[in-house]
Amino acid sequence: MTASRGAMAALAVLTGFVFLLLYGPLLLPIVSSFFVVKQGAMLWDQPTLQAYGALTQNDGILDALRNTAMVGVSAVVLSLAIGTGLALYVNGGSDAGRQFLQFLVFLPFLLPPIIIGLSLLIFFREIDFPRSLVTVIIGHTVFVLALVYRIVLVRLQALSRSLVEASYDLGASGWQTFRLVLLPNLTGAMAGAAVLAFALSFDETMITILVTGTQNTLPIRLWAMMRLGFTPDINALVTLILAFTTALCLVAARYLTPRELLAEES
Amino acid sequence: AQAKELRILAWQGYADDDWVKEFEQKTGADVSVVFIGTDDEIWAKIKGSEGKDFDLFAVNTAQLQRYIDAGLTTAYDLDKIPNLKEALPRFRDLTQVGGVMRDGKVYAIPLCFDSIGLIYDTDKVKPAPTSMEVLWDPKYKGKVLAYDNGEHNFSFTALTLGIQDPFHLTPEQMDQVKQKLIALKHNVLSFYTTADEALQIYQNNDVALIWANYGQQQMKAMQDAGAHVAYINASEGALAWLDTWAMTSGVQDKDLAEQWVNFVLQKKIGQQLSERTGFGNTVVPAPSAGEKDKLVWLQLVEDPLKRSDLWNEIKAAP
Amino acid sequence: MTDAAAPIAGPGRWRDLTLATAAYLLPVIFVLVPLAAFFVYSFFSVQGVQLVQEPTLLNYRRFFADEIYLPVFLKTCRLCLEVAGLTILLGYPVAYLLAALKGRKRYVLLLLLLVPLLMSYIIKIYAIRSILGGTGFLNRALMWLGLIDEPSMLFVYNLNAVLLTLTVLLLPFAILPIFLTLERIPRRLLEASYDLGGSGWQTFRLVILPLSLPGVIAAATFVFVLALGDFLTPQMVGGQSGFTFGRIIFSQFGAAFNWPFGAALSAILAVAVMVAIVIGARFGARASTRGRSA
Amino acid sequence: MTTSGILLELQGVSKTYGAAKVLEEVDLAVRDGEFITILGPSGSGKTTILRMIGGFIPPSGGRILLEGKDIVALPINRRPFNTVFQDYALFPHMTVAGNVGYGLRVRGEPKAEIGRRVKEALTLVQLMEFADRYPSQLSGGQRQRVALARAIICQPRLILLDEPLAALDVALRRQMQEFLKEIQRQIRTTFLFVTHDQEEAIAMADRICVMNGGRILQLGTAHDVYYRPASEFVARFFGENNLIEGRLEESQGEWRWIATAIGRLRCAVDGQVELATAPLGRRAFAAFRPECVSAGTPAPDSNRVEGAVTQVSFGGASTSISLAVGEGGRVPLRLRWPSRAEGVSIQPGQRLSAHWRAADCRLVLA
Amino acid sequence: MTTSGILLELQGVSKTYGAAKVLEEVDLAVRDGEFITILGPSGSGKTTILRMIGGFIPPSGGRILLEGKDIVALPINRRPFNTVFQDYALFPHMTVAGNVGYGLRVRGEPKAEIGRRVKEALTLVQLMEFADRYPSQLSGGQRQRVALARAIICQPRLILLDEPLAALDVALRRQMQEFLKEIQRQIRTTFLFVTHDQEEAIAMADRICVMNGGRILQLGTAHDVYYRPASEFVARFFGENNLIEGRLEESQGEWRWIATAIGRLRCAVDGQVELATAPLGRRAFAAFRPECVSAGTPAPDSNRVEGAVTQVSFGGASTSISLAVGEGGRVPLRLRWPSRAEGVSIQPGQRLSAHWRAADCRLVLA
Ligand SMILES: Nc1ncnc2c1ncn2[C@@H]1O[C@H](COP(=O)(O)OP(=O)(O)OP(=O)(O)O)[C@@H](O)[C@H]1O
Ligand SMILES: Nc1ncnc2c1ncn2[C@@H]1O[C@H](COP(=O)(O)OP(=O)(O)OP(=O)(O)O)[C@@H](O)[C@H]1O
Ligand SMILES: [Mg+2]
Ligand SMILES: [Mg+2]
Repeated sequence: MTASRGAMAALAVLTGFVFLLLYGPLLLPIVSSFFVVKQGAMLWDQPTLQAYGALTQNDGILDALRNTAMVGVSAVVLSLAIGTGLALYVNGGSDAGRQFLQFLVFLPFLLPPIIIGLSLLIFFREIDFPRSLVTVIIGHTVFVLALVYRIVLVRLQALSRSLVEASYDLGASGWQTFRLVLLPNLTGAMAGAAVLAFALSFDETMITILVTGTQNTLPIRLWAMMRLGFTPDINALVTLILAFTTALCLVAARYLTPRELLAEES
Repeated sequence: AQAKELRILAWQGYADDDWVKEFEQKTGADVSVVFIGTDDEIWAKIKGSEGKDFDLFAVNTAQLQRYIDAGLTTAYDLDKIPNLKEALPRFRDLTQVGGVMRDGKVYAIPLCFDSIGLIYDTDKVKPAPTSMEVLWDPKYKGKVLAYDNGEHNFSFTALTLGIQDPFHLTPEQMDQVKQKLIALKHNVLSFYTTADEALQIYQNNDVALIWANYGQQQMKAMQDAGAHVAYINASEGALAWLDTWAMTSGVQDKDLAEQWVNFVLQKKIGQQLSERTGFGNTVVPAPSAGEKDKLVWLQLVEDPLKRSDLWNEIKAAP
Repeated sequence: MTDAAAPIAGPGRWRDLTLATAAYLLPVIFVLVPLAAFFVYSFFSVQGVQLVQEPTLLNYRRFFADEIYLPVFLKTCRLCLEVAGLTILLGYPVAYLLAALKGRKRYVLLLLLLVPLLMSYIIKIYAIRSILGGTGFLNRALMWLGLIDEPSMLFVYNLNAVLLTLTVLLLPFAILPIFLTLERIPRRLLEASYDLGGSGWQTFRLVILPLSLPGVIAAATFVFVLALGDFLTPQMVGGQSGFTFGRIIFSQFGAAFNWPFGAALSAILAVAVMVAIVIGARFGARASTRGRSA
Repeated sequence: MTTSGILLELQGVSKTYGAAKVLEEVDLAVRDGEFITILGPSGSGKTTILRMIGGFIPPSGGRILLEGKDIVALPINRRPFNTVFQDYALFPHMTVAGNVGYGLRVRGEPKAEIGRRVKEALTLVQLMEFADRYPSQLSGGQRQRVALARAIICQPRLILLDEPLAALDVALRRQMQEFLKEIQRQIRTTFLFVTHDQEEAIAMADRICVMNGGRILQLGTAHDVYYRPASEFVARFFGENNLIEGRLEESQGEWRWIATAIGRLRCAVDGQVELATAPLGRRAFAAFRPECVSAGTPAPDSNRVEGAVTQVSFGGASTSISLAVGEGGRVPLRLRWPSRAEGVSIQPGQRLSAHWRAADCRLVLA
Repeated sequence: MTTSGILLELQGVSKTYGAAKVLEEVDLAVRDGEFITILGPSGSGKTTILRMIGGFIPPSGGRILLEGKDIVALPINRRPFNTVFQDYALFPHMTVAGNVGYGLRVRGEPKAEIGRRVKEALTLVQLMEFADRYPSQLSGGQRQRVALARAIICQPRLILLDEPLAALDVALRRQMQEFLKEIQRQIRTTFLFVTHDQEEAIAMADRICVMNGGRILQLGTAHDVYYRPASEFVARFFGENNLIEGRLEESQGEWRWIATAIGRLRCAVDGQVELATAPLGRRAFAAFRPECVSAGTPAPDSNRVEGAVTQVSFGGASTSISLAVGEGGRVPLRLRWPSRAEGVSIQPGQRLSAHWRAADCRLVLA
């Protein structure tokens, strides 16, 4: 991609605006987490870490957070594995079967979550599969699969077919070709898909409520809290989550950048 | 032997951590609570699992009937709930509480409630109103906030019109109410959907009266934000919701479930519940509703869809 | 199977079969079976809380006959399309800038754009609502700038607010897929375009845009579908206009207790959206498959 | 090696894209250890043949036999072939060394062994110092050499090369040619080598395969193809040639006389049965190479013409001279003489008496 | 056209990647309407020069002047140049016609005009029937021709061609060469043409530019570069050559004698000042082309050696003969004679007396 300096400046301004859009809403809870809030107003002269203290005591929320993270990570790992596999398979042809498969993958994504939640719940009930975090993970995987699948597929289609041919030609097995040739070229897309998928799982309420056993996840708790209002420690929680994920992402960026890309610039 | 397990599906505030811990210590049971956000989810979850995923769930009296109809509940053995005898008079005799019994059996134990009253600005509305009729007062034209919900609006308007059973309207009554609502519409500034929204509109506009779908809690929030407001339950009767504990048909340890219900009917817990949520509880008197206030417990209405359609027509009316 | 596809599927007929089985296994078990079972409901009806298990097309007929469903459906689709359009309008330039950046910078920036997703979205809606509100930050800022004299209610409790909020919430879902395709466009093609005298804009319109179409379509699909499935935002910031098809469906499973009708509505939704997606995917794939071996 | 000595055989192999048949039924037998170059105009199907043998595209018809066994269904990675792709197909995310070592790596060779052999291969293609570069940092010719090194390092039974030296300068190309021939001798690899460079084809090939329009027109040694072209196309395509059309007029043993616009020309049939049995009166060409035409004292049995020099152009080692002969100078002839530093002593406009020996003049049927 | 007649000038242009300097300070002046071919080994910087002129990569130093104005900062799309990329860079989502017409389209030419000229261009590159294909459906040579057609259709001031004919067969290449020369004549476009094919370079170029290691070693007419190589590298690189090393021993007017391992050789300095003033005793080469060496009766003033034939190899129009001369046959000579159908009448092992005229033997300083 290239752009003239003027265009770059315009783009930068726009990007700045988008950053504002995305980060603006985050500021409020972050800032409020450090101050006493009384009568709906923030008391600027009363900075405090009370909220953080309260958070450490809130076992229910911390439990929910742990569950959420576990579900999210599992769902991301599963959907990456399955989604990539499916993308590879579907990319191998264009027959009706593959079209149908594609349709199946997309269905849970586009149906209202309550439908997915209910049908899975009924399904699990019928086959007598106990509801637990496992069923939640399955539900989330089914839900975010389409996203991972589609992102990986788009990237796959952009990859030159001749690379795969060259790999086979040199005697590589299908798996070796995947691991050594395709995967390195897919990592960017997969990492991106993983973040999006995790985000979806992280916020997913309806399916979760329906297929969970006796465990809560964070969105369930927040969803339920809406009735009575959020406690200040929630602000502390989201602030911490944000700080943590930002740090994680910056570290990830170090490893995500393809080496050939860096080499090219030197 | 394996630890006993109790699975609860509840609203926020109905099974706080400290109560759960105390109960667990007392009984040695393992309690897990899943929190819920809407009535619809409760139904989907309980119906979808045919009652198998939980032992106890919180449900309001209007919703309860369908669970009983669908055979998703189990009747209580009142002997196992001695604390019920200590409940407020209004809730002591369950035959007097609409809808918790069926065929002589008790299917739900009331837990907490709140009225749907009227918030008024003490500076602007004088003297203090007593009836919902004030919403139609031309004096307050453009200063009224109403709630955007067909079902409840029909019910409270019916009450205001003096109709005995606001939940089962005849077609004629329905039409009568509809006309009255159209009149109301011309008096309101806006319909709101959340308490927060009402507060925001209140802060930014000249608002005198708010039909308080969110009850006392809503008023408290407004007072916290510095508003000069007060709350009444109308003399013709105030709609009120009443949440109860119901036992699922799939209850695994009935004894334990009844122990929990009995446990939360303690005075101490009732007190805490009211303090923390602002709702009225069924064991200790709370400011939510005076003993004398006439509360009309919400019931399943004759045809929710019909009301919703009519409500749309009202909003579209000139 | 096309010729070009053969080598990837490659090794042997038996492997093909195993592969196919593996590919279909999970989706069939965890998607097809539960959903198919569920959609059987759509041909039933209810009386009270009892399911009447007699096949009927009544539910489908009702969708078209009753005058509220189709308009709400169309209105919702339009809203979601607008959201998709808006996110792409905003997301594309950002993705473009990222792709134009060099080395590590672009990935750092990209991830920073994705991070806000990990802030619970309920909390975000709350925050957005207070920003957009009558005395919210936006209004205050606009007033301070002297752009408006009194708080504007243009941004809250109406469709604008829904549009804006959904856009903010879903933007990252648009940026990423677009970025991923932009990143892959060989630089050499842009050079060729400039070399032939193409201006920046022409190069964008004739080369970059067509080649990034698969990403744009993926982005549009994601945003559209996610907006469609989101019933909370319209309710919380939409005011009187927040009644969307998602909520109609949702309500069938609660108050109305009409699972069969809910199932039918969902089926209609699924088919409609799927058709849109397939058309979109075709459209996008054309551009990309051509590029494959060139 | 099979007893027949045939490593690979194509039987009636064809390829169709949609309505377009880009390869007619093609038969080709490649002997074990043989070096075959494929020559043909752009779009004649050279790459297509190679890609079908490699397994990248399935043939639309026919059989491909490896040592007698049909391999049409054999997956690419189980064929003991390696390919140098026309567009290189280097892995962009791997360094030069990574690319070259890939084949060994997937075979599970030990790291040290891979390192050693990669080094060896890179030295041979003169890219040792580029081992850690990525393909995007290389020049065109360097990329091509990486592709070459990557394919040969595996020492396959058969190696398919699609214009593998096209991006190299003459000097380097010659070195690579020698190096490929060396490999062929050492490990008896069989080569199928597509090239546009005729000298290269001649220098390297045991047999040359000339293609056109999806057909194999001739398969034979370089000398055969050069001097005994099987058809007018081959005669024109392979090397420069003068083809003078006429009618077969007289036959005498190994000799034929053709009546042409520039006179009766005496041609050799050189033992080719098809030519020897061609009936008098048939349309045919007298074909003779520009380098065979000289001025000065003619040998006996020579064909002789006179004409005007129209162009003299320096071409490095040789200088080309165009001559207009026949009535009104309508028939162009081309001559090619070794260049001299002071230039060839001939000027455009000058009249020239040119002659060529009948032994250098071949009969080619029209 | 400027009064100086110089269209483009490179002044001290250099390029550095990281630590690697791939182009030393280069000076080059291209006259308006001139055809320059650039020749050099793989990796010598040919593509780099072209890409800097085209504006695709910024020079690390120096100035690039178009009619005297520095264009280093001028954006690509405002330079009146067009490029044929070494790797084609066709737009994959456009048909052949779409690709070719792109330049006209972005200029806003009317549709009909575009159609007409695309048709014309496609006819010239013989791809008319492929107009509606996508690049992925073409053979390598066909793609290259599309790239060519795409660049020339705009009739730019200067056209940069990076091995534009490398993927074409000889016959087609010759046609394209003629067609490019025709364009040059008709619209006086200036050409910068990278090629590996020396004959091509010679046939097309007004001047040839020989590069090595990021430097321009010689810039001159084909004849000059061939017969008056400025350095040993050029002498070896450009065309086949015999270089015999020795020491300058005697000087007499235009003639020099070099003492070498195969005897005293007489060489011409041919008016080159640098050579003429070289002091006696200096190391130098006697350079003579294989095609200048003959057997039989020597002309007067010829250099003469005797040796054993080691190899005779048929190379199409000519046959190469390797001769081992000097003490112990340690010095190899190459001869190149026109081929004959019955083969050259010489066998390996045979002794041969070879000679070449002193006028054909150049002095090249070591
Ligand atoms: N991005 C880059 N980073 C580092 N080195 C580079 C880069 N691009 C080219 N080079 C090096 O610059 C040198 C000159 O490259 P260039 O492409 O100009 O060669 P060339 O003369 O065109 O060769 P060829 O005939 O092989 O195409 C080569 O050694 C190459 O490896
Ligand atoms: N995918 C395709 N669809 C349609 N036609 C194709 C396709 N691939 C190749 N062709 C056509 O098949 C013919 C043969 O192509 P092939 O690549 O074998 O030619 P080639 O002999 O290798 O030519 P070149 O020397 O130009 O590389 C060409 O006319 C080409 O246009
Ligand atoms: Mg080819
Ligand atoms: Mg190059």
